[in-house]
Amino acid sequence: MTVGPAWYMLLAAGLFVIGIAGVLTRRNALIMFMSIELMLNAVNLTFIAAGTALGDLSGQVAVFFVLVVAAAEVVVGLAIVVAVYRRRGTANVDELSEMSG
Amino acid sequence: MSELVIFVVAGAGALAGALTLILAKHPVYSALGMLGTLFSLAVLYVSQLAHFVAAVQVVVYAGAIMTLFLFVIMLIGVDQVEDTSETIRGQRVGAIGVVAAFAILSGYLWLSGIFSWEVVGTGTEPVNGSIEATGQLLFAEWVLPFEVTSLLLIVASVGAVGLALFKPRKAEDE
Amino acid sequence: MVETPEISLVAILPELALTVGAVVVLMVAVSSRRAATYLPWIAGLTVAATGAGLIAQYNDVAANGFSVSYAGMIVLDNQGIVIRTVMLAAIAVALLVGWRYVTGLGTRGGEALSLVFLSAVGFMLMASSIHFMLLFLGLEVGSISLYVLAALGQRAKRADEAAMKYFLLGSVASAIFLYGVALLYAGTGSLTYLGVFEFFSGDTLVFSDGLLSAGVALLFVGLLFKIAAAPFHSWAPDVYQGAPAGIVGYMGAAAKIGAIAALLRFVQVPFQSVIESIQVPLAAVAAFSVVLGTLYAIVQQDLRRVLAYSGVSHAGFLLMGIATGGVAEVQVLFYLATYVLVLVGAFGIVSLLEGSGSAGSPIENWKGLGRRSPFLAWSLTVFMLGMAGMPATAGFIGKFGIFTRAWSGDLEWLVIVGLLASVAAFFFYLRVVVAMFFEDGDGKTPKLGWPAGIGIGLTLVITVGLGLYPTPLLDVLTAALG
Amino acid sequence: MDQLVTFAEQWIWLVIALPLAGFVFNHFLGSRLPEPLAGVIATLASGSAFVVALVAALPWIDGGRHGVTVELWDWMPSIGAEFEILWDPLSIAMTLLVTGVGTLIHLYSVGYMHGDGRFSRYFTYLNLFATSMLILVLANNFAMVFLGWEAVGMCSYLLISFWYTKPVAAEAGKKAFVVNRIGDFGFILGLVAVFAFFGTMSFDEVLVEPGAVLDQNWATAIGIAFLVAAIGKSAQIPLYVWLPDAMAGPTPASALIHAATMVTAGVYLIARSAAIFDLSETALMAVATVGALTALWAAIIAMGQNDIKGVLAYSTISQLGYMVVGVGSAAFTAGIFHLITHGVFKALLFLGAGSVIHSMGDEQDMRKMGGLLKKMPVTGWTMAVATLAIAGIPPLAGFWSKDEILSAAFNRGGYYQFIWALGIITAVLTAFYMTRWFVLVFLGEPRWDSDAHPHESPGVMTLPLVLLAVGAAVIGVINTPWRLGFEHFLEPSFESIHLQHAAEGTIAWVIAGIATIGAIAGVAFGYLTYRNRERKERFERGASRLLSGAERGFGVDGFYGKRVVAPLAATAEASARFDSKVVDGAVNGLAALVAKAGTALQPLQSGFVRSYGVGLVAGTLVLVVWFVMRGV
Repeated sequence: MTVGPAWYMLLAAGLFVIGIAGVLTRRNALIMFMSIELMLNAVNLTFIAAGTALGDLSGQVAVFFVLVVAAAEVVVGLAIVVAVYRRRGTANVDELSEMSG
Repeated sequence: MSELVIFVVAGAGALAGALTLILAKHPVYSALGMLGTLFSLAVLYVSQLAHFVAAVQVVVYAGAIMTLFLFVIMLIGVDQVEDTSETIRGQRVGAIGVVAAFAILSGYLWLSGIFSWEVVGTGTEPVNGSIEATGQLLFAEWVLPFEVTSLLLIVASVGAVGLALFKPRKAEDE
Repeated sequence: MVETPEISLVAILPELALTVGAVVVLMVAVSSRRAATYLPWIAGLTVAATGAGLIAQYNDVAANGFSVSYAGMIVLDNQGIVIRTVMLAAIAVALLVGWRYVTGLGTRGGEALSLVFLSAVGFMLMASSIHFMLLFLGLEVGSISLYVLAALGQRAKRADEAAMKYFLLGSVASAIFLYGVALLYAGTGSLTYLGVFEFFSGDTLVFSDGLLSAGVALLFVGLLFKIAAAPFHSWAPDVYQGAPAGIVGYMGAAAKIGAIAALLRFVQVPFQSVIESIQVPLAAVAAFSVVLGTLYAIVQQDLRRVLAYSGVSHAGFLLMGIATGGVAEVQVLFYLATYVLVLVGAFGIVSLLEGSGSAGSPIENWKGLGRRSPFLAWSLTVFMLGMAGMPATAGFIGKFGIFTRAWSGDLEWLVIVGLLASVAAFFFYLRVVVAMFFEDGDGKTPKLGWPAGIGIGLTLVITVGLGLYPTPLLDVLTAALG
Repeated sequence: MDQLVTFAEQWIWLVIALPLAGFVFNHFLGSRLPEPLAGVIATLASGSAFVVALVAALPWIDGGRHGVTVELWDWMPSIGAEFEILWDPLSIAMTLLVTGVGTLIHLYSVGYMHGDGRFSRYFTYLNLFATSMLILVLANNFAMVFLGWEAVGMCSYLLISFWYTKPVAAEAGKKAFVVNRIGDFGFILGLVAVFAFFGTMSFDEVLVEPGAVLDQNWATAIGIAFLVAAIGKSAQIPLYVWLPDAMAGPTPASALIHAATMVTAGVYLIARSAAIFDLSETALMAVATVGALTALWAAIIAMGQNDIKGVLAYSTISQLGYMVVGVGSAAFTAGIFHLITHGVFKALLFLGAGSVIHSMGDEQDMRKMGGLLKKMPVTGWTMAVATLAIAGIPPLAGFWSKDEILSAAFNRGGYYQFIWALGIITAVLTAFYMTRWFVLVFLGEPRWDSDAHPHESPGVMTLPLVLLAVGAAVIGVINTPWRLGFEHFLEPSFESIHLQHAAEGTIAWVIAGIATIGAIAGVAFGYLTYRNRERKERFERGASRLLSGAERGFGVDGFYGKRVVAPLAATAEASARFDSKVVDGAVNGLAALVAKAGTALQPLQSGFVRSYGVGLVAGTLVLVVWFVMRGV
């Protein structure tokens, strides 16, 4: 039995869904960030599987760019977490809920 | 056959890592779960002949980004164990609902055969994501996006410096 | 040997100018003690250089027609030029009215300024990109800059909350968008607009329908999030309320410009032949945004939240034009141009009243402003009327144009929904006007410096001028896009 | 004549520009001028506009001449909406009314607003109001009409809540605004539909032969949309609720709103788009029905009012109903004719009421008035003229125009004869309640508080009264059954339309006779009821009983007291209750409902970023499923 690209994509979808679940259920900002990273990785897997199946290298090159974006996002996100932590002494996003309505 | 074994093992590793990430009470365990997923994915990339990306995955992601995560976890206190009981009313139901719906949707698309895939792609030769081939593409066709990533890095560094080094002036607080 | 693709500097001239400006700002800010005195000049020069770049581009298009460069990554055409011009105008007005924000940040002012420029580069790239990955990169450059800008005013009480919310939701939306790109790539085998267009026009089915459809949906979700269309709007009110007043108008405007530009291109090129399938869902989102934005806005007690929710309904109106396909591009661009300027101008007034780093602006604070500062009160009144679509303001022309196009495009029901909402919308727009003129209060009396005065005056002139005499702009747009 | 036509073409823009200039001048400098000067300048601005309009109108007076268009600038050429003036008989009539009556109201206001802290601001609004209304009536395309339409709504809001520190005034202004927005919805909808069909907004193209483009159903749809607009602006059922409240503003402003501007806009809109209504019998019948019901309903409520301006407010609604009946019977000229005559005598009534209120020290309750004729003879006698005019007693103005409408409705036959019957009943009631109004205020014994010192108003206020009274007496002659001067004059504006004409010959006399008898009966009935009651009660129960209320006055002895007046009073009271509870409540409730919906949604925006995330993902899911189901 060969492993078709569809299997990879299903795995990717699973990882993406787990990432979403993490964002929605965890309140530690760091874990939420990691969940977002997980979503991006799921996308990467999709890109690579699709590129391989299509016989096209663009998919892999796209992943390279996603990596850069992920890195930049993490840097900024962690900077925000640190700023919040310094100010409020917590990284719990549920406590950042003064504005509503 | 070997591909199947690799897929099953690495895939299971990735899923296990991902579940650890979102279920662990301790952020450090989450980070380790994430790390497991990243490595498993790198293995899968290799099996898809995406060698360069796999290498970058290990170096940049597992190496740099996760280190940064761990660093911040250390910075804001490793001993913090999160209380995972839900406090927002309706949040758990909503979250589980949409996540389950998303999962069901993916499963439906897959089971209904929609995932079956015939390759009528642009190139039929198997791609080989060597450094040379990737670099060829990166600096020729993709040169503009490549330059744009430099902007991204400027933004990231400016942002990190601007935010993390900023001392709140007490007088203007509130 | 690397084969170099066609490199066309003129195609990225405005972006180049802004990037150089941003870098110079950063270098001056870190190296010179008297940076504060240089910054206005550098900013002015950068804006001027960008304008010059746009003129060069315009001449190039006039002489050679539209051109594609960087191996099919980017297109140089009039539509892109128009959108970049709108962006530049938004920057100019935002810097004029919000300059106090830059100076108020002290040594961080240079960073804020450079981030404004860099975010503009990102969103400008979205306008001219014809490649999904470049589009994504532009989106990220712009968005990440905005996250930082939102957080930079952390001295304000709620800026960190706003930034955190913006960042988390924005990143999720980016991931969703990116997943859409990946599925689209998997489905069509192409990452370029043209490739996708050809795929949909032909019937070379590479990949199954369902997942491709899902991908397209995810792609749209990412952009709909950026323009704050309901139900992807939830970040907007909190960010508009919490982020520093001096810059939040620009933040809202820039994200809308970039995403609307991309959506416009979507319906023009890659998804043009399947417009019938995506029209109804888009129209539904438009209707939802218009109604939800209005309902929420009516019950707000804070002007900044009112503006945020009105932004949701404006996103709906813009989508209404987009949902008609490529036929309403002139109207959409007119609406976009006038709306974003008014938004920036209105937030300029908010920041003058509340202080540029402030969070929130309760209606209470506006009471009696008509007596304390008639110019600002009248200006805000005009802006509010403009947003509400009062005749003799540009807002009316914009709304009317979109309505008629949508009506002709068989979206009559959407027009009726939009009309009902815009009728109800008058109340929340006038709420602050009533407070300013008809209620007594003794809040702060804002100090109006000349840069802010010029910025607000400029916006006023544009709002009323284009309301009374929109012909020139409409002509230019029609000629440019026709 | 040709020179005058050229004059009109060259200078007609001044009609809009002069009040606008007055507005700009007073806005920036008014508050620095000594008191009367701002008012004088505003009056001059309006008056000179009237003079220009009058001169420019001369070539058209004889009738039969087509309109001219004067383009001022390109506004939105792509949608056929230039800033262009149409100077044709219809707009001439409206312009003369707006500027003429408007000028007198300006003049009167100089006296009335004496001593008000925001004297100059008031005149700014007044001039702006006139400017907006002139833009509306002089427009040559729907977009420009809409510009004026919105601006008029805006100004009415400013004027009604002029004394915004009084909660009543602020509330009333807000309500006027709410209701007008509902009407605006109809207008924009019609606007968009017109544009979608014709590709232009210009009257030149839309109204010449709309039948070539519109089928009957779409003509009905557009007609109904414009009817909704008119219902909002011209205070018809069910959106009339803002008008009675609108008297919270300064009385001359009420006069301006009720007589010359604003409320006439809806009737004007229907008359102007006559060519579209002409295509659809259904739309016309809807218009006529709304008008007739409004006329009757408002007249019933007016009978129970005790506020001196309240009666007038409801009578305005009722009379507007007549105008709407007129245009709804395709008797567009008759409708406009009544609009003009009503503009004159209603302005007179409001200014007279203002004069009374002024001299009574801001007292508005009619139960505390009476016998004022002796104290203020000029006001009293001019009001007598106005009362008879609105009651429809020949040969005063109201008779001719009302008769014209009723006659045309009768002549149209079928369903319209039912409308006519409603109109006749309304006419009797009108005569009744207006007589009641007059008697309670001006006749009988004084019932004022001891500290009231009624006196005649200054000349600057009585002069407009006298001028308007003369107008109310004689303006009817411009259109009598023997000499249809006004109809002939207006005809070029309606030449492509099947105009409904009034009945002729014997039947005309019969109809006029019925109307006259009804009016006289109403006046006599009202006079007897209220005069007699007074005398009787005064002698039998003493003065204190008198002060306690006009509604109790219905308890008079005698046949008509028990069998007629008492049920009538009960009806009036019940109607007033229904009006304030149900109709008013529905309109307020609509606004409250929207707010409630907003409040109900607020918990969704809980402030927790994670629940926002759920919303985001859920929305994504819906969209994805939709796309997958439809297929891309």
